[in-house]
Amino acid sequence: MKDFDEIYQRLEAIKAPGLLSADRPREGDPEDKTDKGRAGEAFVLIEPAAAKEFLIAVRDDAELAFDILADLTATDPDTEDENFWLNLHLLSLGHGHRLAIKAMVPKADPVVPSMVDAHMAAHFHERECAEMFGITFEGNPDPRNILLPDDWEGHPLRKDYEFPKEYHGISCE
Amino acid sequence: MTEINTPPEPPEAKTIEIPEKARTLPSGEREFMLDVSTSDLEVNMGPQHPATHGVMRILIRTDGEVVTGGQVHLGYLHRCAEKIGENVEWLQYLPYTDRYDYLSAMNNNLGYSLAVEAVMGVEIPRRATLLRTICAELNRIGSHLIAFGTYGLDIGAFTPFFYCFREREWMMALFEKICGARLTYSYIRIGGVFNDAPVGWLKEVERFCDVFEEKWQEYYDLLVVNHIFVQRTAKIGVITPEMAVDYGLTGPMLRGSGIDFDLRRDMPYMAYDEISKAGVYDVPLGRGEKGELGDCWDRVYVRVQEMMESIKIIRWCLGCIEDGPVIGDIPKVLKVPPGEAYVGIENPRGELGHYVASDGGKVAKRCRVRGPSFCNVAVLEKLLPGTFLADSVAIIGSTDVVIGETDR
Amino acid sequence: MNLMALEAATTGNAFTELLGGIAPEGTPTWALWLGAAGAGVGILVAFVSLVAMFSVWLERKVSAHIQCRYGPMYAGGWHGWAQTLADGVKLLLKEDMIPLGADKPLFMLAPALVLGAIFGALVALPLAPGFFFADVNMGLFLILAFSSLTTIGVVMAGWASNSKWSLYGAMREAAQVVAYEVPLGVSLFVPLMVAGTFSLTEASAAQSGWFGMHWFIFQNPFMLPAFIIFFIAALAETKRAPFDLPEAESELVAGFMTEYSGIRWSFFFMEEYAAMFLMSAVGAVFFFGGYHSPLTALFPEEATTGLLYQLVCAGTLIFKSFVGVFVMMWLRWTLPRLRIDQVMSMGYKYLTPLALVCVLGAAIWETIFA
Amino acid sequence: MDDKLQKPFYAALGVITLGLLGWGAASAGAQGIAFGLFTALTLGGSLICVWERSVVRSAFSLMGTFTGVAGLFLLLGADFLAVAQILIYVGGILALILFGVMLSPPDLAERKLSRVLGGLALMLGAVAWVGSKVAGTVAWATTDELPEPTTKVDEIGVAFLDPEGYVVPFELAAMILTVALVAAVYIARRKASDLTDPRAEERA
Repeated sequence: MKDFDEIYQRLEAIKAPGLLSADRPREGDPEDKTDKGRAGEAFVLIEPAAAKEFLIAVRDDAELAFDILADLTATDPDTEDENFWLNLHLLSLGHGHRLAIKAMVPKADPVVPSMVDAHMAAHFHERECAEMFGITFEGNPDPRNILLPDDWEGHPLRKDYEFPKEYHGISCE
Repeated sequence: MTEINTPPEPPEAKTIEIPEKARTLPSGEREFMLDVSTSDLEVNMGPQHPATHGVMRILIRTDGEVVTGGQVHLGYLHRCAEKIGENVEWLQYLPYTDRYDYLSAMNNNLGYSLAVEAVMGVEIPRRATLLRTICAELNRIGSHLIAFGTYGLDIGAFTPFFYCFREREWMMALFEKICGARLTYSYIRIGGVFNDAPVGWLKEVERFCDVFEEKWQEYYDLLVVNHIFVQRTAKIGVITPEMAVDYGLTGPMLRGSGIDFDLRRDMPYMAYDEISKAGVYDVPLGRGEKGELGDCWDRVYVRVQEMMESIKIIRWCLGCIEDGPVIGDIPKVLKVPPGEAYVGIENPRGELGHYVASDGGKVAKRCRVRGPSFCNVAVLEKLLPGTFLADSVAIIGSTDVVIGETDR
Repeated sequence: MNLMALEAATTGNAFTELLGGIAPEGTPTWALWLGAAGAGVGILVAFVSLVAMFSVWLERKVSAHIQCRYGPMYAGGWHGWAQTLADGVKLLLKEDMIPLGADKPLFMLAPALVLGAIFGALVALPLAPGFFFADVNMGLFLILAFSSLTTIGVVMAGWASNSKWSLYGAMREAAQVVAYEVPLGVSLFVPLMVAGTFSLTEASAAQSGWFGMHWFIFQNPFMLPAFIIFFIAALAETKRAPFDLPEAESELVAGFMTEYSGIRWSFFFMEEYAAMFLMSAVGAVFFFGGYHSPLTALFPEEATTGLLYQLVCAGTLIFKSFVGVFVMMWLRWTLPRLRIDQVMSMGYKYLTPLALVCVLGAAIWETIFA
Repeated sequence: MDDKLQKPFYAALGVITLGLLGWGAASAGAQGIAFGLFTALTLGGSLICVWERSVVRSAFSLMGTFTGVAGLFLLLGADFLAVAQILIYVGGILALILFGVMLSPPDLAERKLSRVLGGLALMLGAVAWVGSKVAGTVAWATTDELPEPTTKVDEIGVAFLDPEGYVVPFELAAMILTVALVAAVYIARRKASDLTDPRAEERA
């Protein structure tokens, strides 16, 4: 079991593709009222285009061995924000450690290569993510809607999503 | 004959793969009817079908009795839990967690509470932790009882189901005493638990453990080692360890494939670190005892054994629980500092992950739920081709899906 | 052409005698015969309905007690004895639904065919000496023939429903019955060899005596395996668990009955329970002494023509049959269901050869020792 | 085939049945009714079998034919044969036919009215021609009374296995059936060389 710093060092040592930086929780600046700091867990930031290669690299590295993709999702932080966050959560069965990964996907062109080649587990998550946020996962073997009906319009988990007035004649109000 | 007036199938049906080798059955039986040309039949198993445990729909392509392809269709119970999480206050979301895996609502409460606490960094009183553990493990037993009982129904054995419900009824009565609800508890709160256990409750839990250990043997003898049951489940739906890891399976599905991993022991949360170090419980694993490693029987076996392990954990907690406060210092209207956290806990069905992101307000920025059933059900499309129709039911049952959780 | 065969089948029938007693002088025999047949059919229907109703109630109680429940407790008072009656009334009043794409005539014909076939089979069952609907001298043959007719009804129901699940049920039924008809018939050759007759009346009469020592099951060592094979095959014939694949509810929803509702559905139900009773009765007649029991052995020779004796005999046979029915229920609520290939391999690979071995062994035994 | 013709066809069948029943009742009382019923079943079943465009319905109508023939056997005092007819033809062979028919894909366009009518005409012509020839040449032995029906099964059994009786045809029939069975299995199976083992690659 490794803590985040050790994992990050190792990531740098193996030159994990697309690795950008680490983001650790920190105290807020007492001087600056707008900066409240950040709580929670630490994560690494990666390049979304290299997500698949990153996953394969950390999966195949013996010291990291993140062999399970626990979660793949996205976050729409704000209406004004220019990016979606692509959140990945990895789990290592052998070492019992986790890694949270974040990638910034521009809202203007939300296209990410599919991670199915790295982890089959990504398949359903990608489908859900695609329908909920409108992020396209290129190379997903079955890119249909999974939870929503096939003819659903809009991407419900976007912050600017407008609730439909009716669906097939059924009033939603 | 007049054709039945149904709308044509959506074009997705063509994505079913029919691997040629599907004709060889996993049991090693020779393929049959190779030369008799039979036409494939596409059958909708679900959304209302006894074997799908809810409103899952599986589009199955069959050639006679042999399933040549299967495709899982989800979303019939989609209730926008994640969107609701972004629109209600932190504490108000708690009752929604009850409703995704409605068979183990305590564990869902726990997962969400732990995730929010991880962002907040709250200290949980010891008594609350132990009460949480007891409730979570009791709920695990209840959930596995349903999984096991309904699996018996899938295979055609009715009676174990009623035996399971007999014990589950008691378990629900226990929960009713502690929180007033039988199915959707909302008992475990952010910062602790909702209220203290009533007088004599812990004694009754102990009595439940005693009786359950006796009754457990009944299930084992009646179904798990029943010859027909073994014949129906062994060597069926084999998930190899590599496949299990690739598909991101967790929980009993993973352990059924022989991978020794339990979040409670390997990535401990709450008091599980202490419990594991004390060697209170073991992690049961599939060993391919009756057939191949990772078959349906192994998964059922793991679940059945886990019930007994949960009893051990409950007994340990009962032995060291002391009086004290049951909830930390939590304000009425919760404000969570900005930040984000992902917490995965060992639910009866696998890793229940909550990813919560806060911007410092009263409402979450993102409230993501990683339902274990959602990930586990993905493996079905791989397992179904090449099995018999009855096997497909056995396989679907052995994944122990809860549709509330796949669809959320 | 003549009606001798049919007349022979009905002479000695209690109804003919009864009608002959009350009918005015000069009534033609064929009218008597028709009247007797009508009365027989009426009583048969009543009998089957009663048996089915009692069996359904028994099944509910047996399953309930096996599963730590009470089962029906209220309708009618004592242990909910009228529950089936109430359900029957409910089923009668239910809307008669025929699916849109169903083959209407066949859909409506199938339940009638199934029920009619089982009535036909029950004709040959003697409840007591001189207490039968028709003394057919190849009774067993007739029973097997008519119970195989129910298969056609089930297949018809499955096909006419125009539902994929029903079709699966029908195909499974066809495959299963074809596979199990052979061991069922062949295993019955063993007692037939001892009895020397197809007639159930004669077979029953041959097993009289003290405390069941003359029962066929004790006649030679191949009787017991033959009975076990017979019982398993009878389970498969009557679609009972663990062979209830045609209606396997977890896989096929309800198999061939999926699209049926109301009274038509209840016909299938009645058929199932009547068939269980019939198969158990055949087993009782050919292995366990028919209507003879220690109780009937107590009657002195001269009393064996009285009504009391007949009633005791009938009670004995019905009791024995319900013991068989009870065992079938017990199995159903204990065992999981087999898979279709396991059912097939069991029928073809094990039961049929074993039944043939039993026949051969019994033949040799009978030649040497009898 | 045109669905409009269905109703007239079945109405005609009903009329024929009623006519047969009436004729039977008028000429021979209860026995006549029974004969008329079984004849109607036999003929009606076979006619429906030819007529119906749905193969499965055709197969089901065969049940009427088989049962009717069984009834005729019964009337002739051959009740063993009658029951055997039901057991073997209805219970066994028909079930197999249905099994096969239901497995095969429906081909509704296959049966055209013209073909059905042509077939009917051909069949009727052939029957009439053979019938006229037979009626003209064969001297039928007729009697008003049938002999006492022997329905003792053991007599039939003995006759089958008696060297003086029918043992040779009986055994020959058994042989032919076995040969047919083996042949059917042979035809249904592919040659061993055609059978590729799909798992061979995985093993290698």
